[in-house]
Amino acid sequence: MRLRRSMMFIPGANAGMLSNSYIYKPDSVMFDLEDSVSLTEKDSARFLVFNTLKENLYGDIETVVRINGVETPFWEDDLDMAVRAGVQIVRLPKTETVEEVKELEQRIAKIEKDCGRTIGDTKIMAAIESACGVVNSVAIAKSTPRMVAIALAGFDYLVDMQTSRSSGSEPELFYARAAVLHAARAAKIDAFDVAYGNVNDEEGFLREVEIAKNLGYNGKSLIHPRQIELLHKAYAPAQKDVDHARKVVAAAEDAEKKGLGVISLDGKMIDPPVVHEAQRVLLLAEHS
Amino acid sequence: MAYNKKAAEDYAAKNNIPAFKGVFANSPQLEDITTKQKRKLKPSLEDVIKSSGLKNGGTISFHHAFREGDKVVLQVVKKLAEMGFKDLTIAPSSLLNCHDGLLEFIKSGVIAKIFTSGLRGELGEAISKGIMNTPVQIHSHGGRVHLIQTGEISIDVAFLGVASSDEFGNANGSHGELSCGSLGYAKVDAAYARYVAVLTQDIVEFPNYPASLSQDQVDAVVQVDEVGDPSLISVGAARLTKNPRDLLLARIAASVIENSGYFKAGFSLQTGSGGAATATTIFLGEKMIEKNIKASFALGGVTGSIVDLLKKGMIEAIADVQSFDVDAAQSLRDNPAHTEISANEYANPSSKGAYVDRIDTVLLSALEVDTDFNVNVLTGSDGVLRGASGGHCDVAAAANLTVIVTPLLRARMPCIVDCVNTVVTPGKTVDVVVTDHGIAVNPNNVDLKKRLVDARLPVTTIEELQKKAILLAGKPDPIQYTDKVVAVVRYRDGSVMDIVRQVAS
Amino acid sequence: MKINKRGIAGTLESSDVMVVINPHDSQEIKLIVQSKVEKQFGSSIRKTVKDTLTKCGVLSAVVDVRDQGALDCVIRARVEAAVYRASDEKTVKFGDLS
Amino acid sequence: MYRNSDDISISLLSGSDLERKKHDIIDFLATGDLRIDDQVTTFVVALSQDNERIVACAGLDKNVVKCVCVDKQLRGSGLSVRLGTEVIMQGLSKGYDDLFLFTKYINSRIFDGWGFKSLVEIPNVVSFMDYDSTQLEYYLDTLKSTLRAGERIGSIVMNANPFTNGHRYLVEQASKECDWVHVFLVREDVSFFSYDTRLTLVRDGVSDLRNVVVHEGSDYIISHATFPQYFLKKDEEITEQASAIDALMFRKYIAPSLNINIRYVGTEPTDKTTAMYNVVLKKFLEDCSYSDKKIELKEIERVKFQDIAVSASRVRSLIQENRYRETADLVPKSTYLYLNKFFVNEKEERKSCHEN
Repeated sequence: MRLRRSMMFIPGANAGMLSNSYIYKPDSVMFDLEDSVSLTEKDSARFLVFNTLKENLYGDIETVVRINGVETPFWEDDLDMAVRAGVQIVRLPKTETVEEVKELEQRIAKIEKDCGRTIGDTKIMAAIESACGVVNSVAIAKSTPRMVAIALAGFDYLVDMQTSRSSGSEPELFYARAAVLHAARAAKIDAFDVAYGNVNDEEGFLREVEIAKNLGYNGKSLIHPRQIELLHKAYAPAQKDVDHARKVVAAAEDAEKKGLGVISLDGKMIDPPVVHEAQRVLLLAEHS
Repeated sequence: MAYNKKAAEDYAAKNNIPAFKGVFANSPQLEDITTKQKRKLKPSLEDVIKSSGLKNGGTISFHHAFREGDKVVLQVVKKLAEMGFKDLTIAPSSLLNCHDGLLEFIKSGVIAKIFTSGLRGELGEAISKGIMNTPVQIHSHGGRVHLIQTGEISIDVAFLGVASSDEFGNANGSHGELSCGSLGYAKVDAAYARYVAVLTQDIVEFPNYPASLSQDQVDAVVQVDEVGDPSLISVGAARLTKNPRDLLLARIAASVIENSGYFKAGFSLQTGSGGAATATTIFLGEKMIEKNIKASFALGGVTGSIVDLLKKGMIEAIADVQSFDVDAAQSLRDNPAHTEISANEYANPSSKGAYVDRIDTVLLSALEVDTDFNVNVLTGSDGVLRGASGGHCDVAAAANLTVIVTPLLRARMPCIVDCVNTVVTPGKTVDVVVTDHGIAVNPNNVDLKKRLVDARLPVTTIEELQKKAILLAGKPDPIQYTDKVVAVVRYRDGSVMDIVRQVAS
Repeated sequence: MKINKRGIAGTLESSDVMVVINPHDSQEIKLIVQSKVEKQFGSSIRKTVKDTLTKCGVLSAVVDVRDQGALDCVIRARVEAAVYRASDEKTVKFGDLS
Repeated sequence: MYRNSDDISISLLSGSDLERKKHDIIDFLATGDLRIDDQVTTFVVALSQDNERIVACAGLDKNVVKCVCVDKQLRGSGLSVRLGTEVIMQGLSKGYDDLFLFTKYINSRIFDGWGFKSLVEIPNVVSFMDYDSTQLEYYLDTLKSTLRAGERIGSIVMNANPFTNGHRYLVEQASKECDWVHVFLVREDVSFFSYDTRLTLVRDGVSDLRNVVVHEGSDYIISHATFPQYFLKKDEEITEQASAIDALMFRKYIAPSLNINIRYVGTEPTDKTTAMYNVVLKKFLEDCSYSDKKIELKEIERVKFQDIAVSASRVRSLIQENRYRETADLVPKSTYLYLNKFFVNEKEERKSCHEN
């Protein structure tokens, strides 16, 4: 099991940020080759991200590279670089159809074969950024075993929906958040909520974190390091939940030791999903 | 018995006591009503210098409350050069980048020797390259007072820029348009210099209160075109920095203080200036409010973030030797709980009572820290003088908990090293080092380490941090020095802590 | 790889390095390095730049390096980018750079 | 979706984009006590994304960086190096080998951060800086290949716009007094006559003098024509500092490469600006506070025609007034032949035929 609460964006062309952002300890880091990189620096960003990945600066932090969209002339070079550098996850922006994912997957497999990586080693994360993407999200989420998470990206989606970001209850994202999360859960993969753009607005950020957390999102995309600790704190389980989870896990271990097929705690039977959830709570507690 | 003048004179002669020779015999200044009141007012800086009796080879002093906005040092030295002075010793409380212009006067022989807390900019570079024949003596803020009291620094003339003064020399830094706040360093010069000159843009009505520098200490007052630019004092506004690394360091530092065992009602603190220090103050303030823990007093160079906590009632009092920004200067002027203290009261180890002795927790920065916890705040990793001793070793020695905050690397330069280039603050007085890659606790502070580990803070060892730095940056080549000594680091008690050598070219 | 024109990559920002590669009229690498960490890492920087050029197969070039304390991986990235920009090579062979 | 954390974007302005923003740039420069320089063709501008306000700018006039200004609030924020990166990238990608800038002395530290180094400076007044000092070394190496042995090595820096009898006289005098004379032509191409034309006319005009070497212009020969005016208020200041920088560059770099020990100039009886230029030149060529070897400045009385000093400006105004024939008395034959070929139009030629 892997925690994916925080996925921090780092502009792929920024040498300083690439050199030291691991100190903020996000669960995942996303090196961006897309929106944050100007057209004239697409090539140099690739070299920076390549060498950063090769240097293994980020240690235990999960690495993601956001490539340019399949409609651009950049994505194949981006992908070639990322897979060869050993990135864990490739994030495909503006995913709308299963076909795009399939094309990406074939391409990855080819590069993996070429550079000697185990086929299937490179995972995929699809970013859903349009109405079409939201509607197809179930199929996208289930399209390949490489798919480990899907992420909702708000900005383009809201443009597509002919609306914009409101504050407060955010009705404009209501359907998309629910739909993308359902798609992820149905496919048994993780889901990331949208990034919050105003880095100076702690309150607004936390309000949104509450929404995502309560819905059941694994975490959020983040655009500034200072959001990481706030997010991790918000995701920290309550002590009573931790205490309960300990008991559940202990009971499960006990049952396994005794070779029992059924786990019980205080006389009640416990299903495997409950054990799984308890393990997740303990992991969260350990990392908050 | 009637008055018998003769008998009084006889008695005086016999007992070797002066006899009465008229009411103005020993105070001629009172004879004329104009000179009586205006006698200290000099028409120009040149007149001040002439009447001071300064000679070649003499010692002059300055304070640095205006920091990068200081206009006094260069103005005075330039005038002294014009008047043909040579071989002077200058003993400012510190020197900053704005004093690069002194270089010219070192080259021309006007300045032969320097006592200062800090050296930076082109001046620091030139001195590191060996431009001076006599090594610069680097002292701490407390140590400077000690050297003045022992007579090693014997000030002939103190040139003290102030925000306002009356014609009799009652002067302060907090009232007037050019407010620089506390005159904590100048107070010492006023008390010990043989001749004290006050420079001001603003001569106000007598009496000018508060009199940080008092009329009984001041020999001359002169109006000059400029003494300083207060807008250049600020070294970090009260608002929170946007630098994410400083924020990270500050969060850890605040947690370290919170869990150190000293964070309880009535504790005392000093946090200094700079992005990370200001942010730490803000985060610590949040914790103080959350847990309703009030501090008895805050000390030091004071910033707006400390003032803010005073206003919120979370700090009972501020003892201010130097005001780092406008907020601090205003608070000193307006808030009776905000007090001006002299450098002697602040940090002199041989004073009868220094505020640092009563400090629980202090947050300090570093250019380099080594695996023995020794701290360098004076020379860069290239061995060049680019920092200041300040109150660093003073507070570290006296405080119950000394926290050093530094990134592990500045760009490629490791800040946690095997051995610092220059020791300013000995490792024995340092308790914990906070970096963006983890916390190292001085092994002689076992309890603290346990408390921080229990609080689940990222505790590691100083050796691990040093290895990590090398792993990331590579191993730096050692700096090459010549045999020539360019500066001497004096510990707060006046002893020689370390020497700085000329950097080989 | 052949250096046919000027290639520039990098910035003057802290932790970065600016690399300018020009064609050279003789078969050698002429390397000029200026670094704010020259005294501590000058030789290491030169080695990294030269190794990277060798890996890229560059035998003749004038290389100007202005370093602001970049880590080795950044130096490699900037040299590689400048080399490709200075050559007529369109596709980057990341496999060869490993 | 990603926004840079400091919310400042940097863009390039030239042509009509620049025209549209010009007023904003002028207003912004005024906050830093600077004026716009009309020679600047490209501006790098940093805009705050909140309100599109200019927070920093820098201009490029060919290979000279001009009009650099950063909002006071943002100094020391790292914005300056972002601006510098963009300017240097621009300059170098346009093919220039070196970039230059003139700045008030107090601001020169900012450009240390851009990698610029001071070539010469007048402490507390002005600095002349460049980006890649190895280029100057190359140039001096080239100069050294024309090194001539001798006791008295003279030099003249001229604009020669165009080459007149006045220039000729000056070169002749120097040629008589010296073992060798090095003539440097100012490169700047804003003159009436193109650089190539001027060079040809100078070469032709001195070809008979055996001990004269004509050097092509370079970025390191500074003159009043190449000195920017945007950061100084008074005209006298501009002349004075242009002249000082000219003198110091010459004394520190050019002269030692060729063992030059005398520099010749024509006296200036009427034009105040030029007269002052010579005074300042003398001061800085001979000033003892600079460690570089002194250069003697020798003023030669200007040659006159009909009691008026011969000058290039007089020749130019005659041309502008269509009085080409009259230039014959003011310029050497080689120059006149050129003028005749290019300026004396057909109409006049026909007219003169009839008169014959």
